Amino acid sequence: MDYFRVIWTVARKDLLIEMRTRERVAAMGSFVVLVGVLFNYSIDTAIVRPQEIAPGIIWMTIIFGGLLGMGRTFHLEEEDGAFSGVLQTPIPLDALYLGKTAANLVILSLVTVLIFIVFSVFFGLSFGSHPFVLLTVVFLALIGFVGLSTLFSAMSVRTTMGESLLPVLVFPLLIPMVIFGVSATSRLFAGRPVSEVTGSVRMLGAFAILSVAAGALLFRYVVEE
Amino acid sequence: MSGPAPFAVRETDFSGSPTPTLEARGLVREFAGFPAVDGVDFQLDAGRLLAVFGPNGAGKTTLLRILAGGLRPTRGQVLLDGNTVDVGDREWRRRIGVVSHQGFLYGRLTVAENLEFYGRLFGLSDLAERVPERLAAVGLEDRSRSVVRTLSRGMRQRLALARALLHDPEVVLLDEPYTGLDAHAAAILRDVLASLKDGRRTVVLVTHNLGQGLELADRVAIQVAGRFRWIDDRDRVEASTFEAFYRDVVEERA
Amino acid sequence: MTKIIRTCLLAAAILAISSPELSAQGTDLASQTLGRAYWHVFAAYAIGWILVLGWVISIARRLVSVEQAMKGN
Amino acid sequence: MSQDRLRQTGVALAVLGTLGALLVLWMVFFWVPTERTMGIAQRIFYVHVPSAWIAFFAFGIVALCSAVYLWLKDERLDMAALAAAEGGMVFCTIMILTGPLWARVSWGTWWTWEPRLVLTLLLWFIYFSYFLVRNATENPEQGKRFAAVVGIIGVLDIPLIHISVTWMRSLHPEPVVLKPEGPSLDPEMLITLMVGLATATMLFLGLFLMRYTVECLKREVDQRQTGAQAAQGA
Repeated sequence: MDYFRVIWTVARKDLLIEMRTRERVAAMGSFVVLVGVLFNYSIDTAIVRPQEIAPGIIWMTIIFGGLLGMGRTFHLEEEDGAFSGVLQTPIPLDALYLGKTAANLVILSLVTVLIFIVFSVFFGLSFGSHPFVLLTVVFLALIGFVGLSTLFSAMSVRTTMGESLLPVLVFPLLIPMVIFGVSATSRLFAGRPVSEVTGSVRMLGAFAILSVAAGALLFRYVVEE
Repeated sequence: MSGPAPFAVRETDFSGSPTPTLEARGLVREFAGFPAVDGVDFQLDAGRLLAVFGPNGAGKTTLLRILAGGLRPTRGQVLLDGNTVDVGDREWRRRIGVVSHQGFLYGRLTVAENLEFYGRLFGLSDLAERVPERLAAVGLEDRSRSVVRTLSRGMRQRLALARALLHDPEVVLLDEPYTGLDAHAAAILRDVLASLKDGRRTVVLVTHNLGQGLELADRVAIQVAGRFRWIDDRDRVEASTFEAFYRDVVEERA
Repeated sequence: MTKIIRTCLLAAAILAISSPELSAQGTDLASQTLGRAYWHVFAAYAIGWILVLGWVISIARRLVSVEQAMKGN
Repeated sequence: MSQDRLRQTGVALAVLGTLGALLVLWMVFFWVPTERTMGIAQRIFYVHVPSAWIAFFAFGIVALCSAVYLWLKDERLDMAALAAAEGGMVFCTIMILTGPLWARVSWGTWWTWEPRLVLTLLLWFIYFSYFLVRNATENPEQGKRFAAVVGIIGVLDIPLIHISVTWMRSLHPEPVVLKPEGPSLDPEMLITLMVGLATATMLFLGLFLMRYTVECLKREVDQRQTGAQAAQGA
């Protein structure tokens, strides 16, 4: 019980700070809208139908925009050494990791909702007839993504290279999320039956569990000095 | 306003135990093969204050971080009541408080939110009473809703002090606590330190400021190049000649 | 070092091209791709040798410098 | 085993491996018959596949040593992981460079999204980030831990990556892809492949041991130097 209270305390603190500053949501949100605008001019709608390539673009926007915000996860901890203070408290480090991951998941979910709104408004996409399946697909993929990027942003903030390291570390590991996420969303967009995406959902679930479990297990080796 | 702070200690611990409370045995910490702390031994009885003096780069902060359980020693061990403590020992963290020149505060949260956050991480249940009480003790009771960023440096230091002592630690570790304090904050710190000397709290104070450290210390150590060059009881030291002696030790003339 | 490598490469190339395989082949495959195919095979093995050799050299250099440092002390 | 023994074993294995590599060269160019459908380019197979095997084998060592290193905090495990990662990177590079050479001839294109090709490319990048984080910290101990974390996460994610790229391909079948290791592998081809695999393994293990002993010596020198510095400073 105590364990979950720690997770909640950490997540709440992060969300409170984000609500006060809106730094990360603002950066990611404007990124998303502007990508929508640039995307419109980067394809010739006379040749390519947006509906056909939208799943790919949406997932790339989630990844790039998401990484933009996730990379800042530990910056708000570094001023005045607050993170050292947190490390001096008697909390389990995996709970600390899970708390920060949860806060990131909430923030990234908001941004993802915005992405879907932007793309449906700009390009008149239809999201198919299985909104809950789509939600599951996106949510599982986000859990996996946030799990990995929270761990690696804790790492990159402690290196001399900083955030520029993050894509090199995270992108190769994101292949399962991209492949199964894109495949499932394009099938759902195209109105295919749900049975065609259950395999993808299962793989995304495995990816999510793997990322978060590995992150919780290894986080302490990243923050330990 | 700044009377003795009401920092209570749990009564069950340290019932006049004859064993040394805090002990370091052959502590060594190397960074990239270079020893920052190089074989430190000491014993500190419960309720006593050890002041560690030393020039910059003597490894004082590293020593303190090892004692605080934030850094794993390359060799040697830290013992509390005769039991070895390890990095990640959560019971150990519950019993220590660290005051550093950094405040460990979130600039975007309010004064009260900071204390409440840390209080929850320490698993304290009486935060509704405890937080205002502690804020009053450091003279910040009317600033509890201010965002920390808007506070002056002195106020932030006082808040940092309240944060470090929020959970009534039995072992208090202070790393250059006087750095950058204004006169008011320094006075409060002195009062708080004096109130910590209630005979049941063990304190290690690391500083290069001889006067302030010597005032309160029971034991005095001088650390040079990672090692304790000298350690003795405070009453064996003459305050008036200590500065000259310190310089002799640092420059290896003693 | 580069001279030796170059000589080796040349020798291997001549051997490869004059190999009887080349003339025996050509019935199954369009003959115009054969020369290029051999060139590709040759390049592949050259890459393998050069990279491994590079690793060997780098290990050897580090070994030498470490041993010098040990003697120096 | 003492360090000297390790080194001798390393040198012996490396020499054996070199002889083996010469043998493979001879077999490939003069002995093994040409594969019927893919022609001469198929001979790249005998360097490509052993490299692939070593690349993955080495990564296994990296991950195993990394995990135990985080657990036991023994420096030697980290040095072993580093040595294996270096070798793995070399063979992974060989594999990535020879793959397209083969693809160009038999499939008519330098790069295809053949799953194993993609998997290796990603493996290469995981190796790459292993070295990147290792050298990007001010505290080397931290760099070692970071690298270990990368190694472990990599080995956990590789099966998933493998499944996804393979699955992806089953969606978009390649036009001409013919598996090199089809059922009709001649005994000569099999022998050549086996010799190639054995050679690569010996070469890798030998060089790995040598690299490891160099790292041990290096650490000794570092320790001695800092010891001397500390003595001077005191």
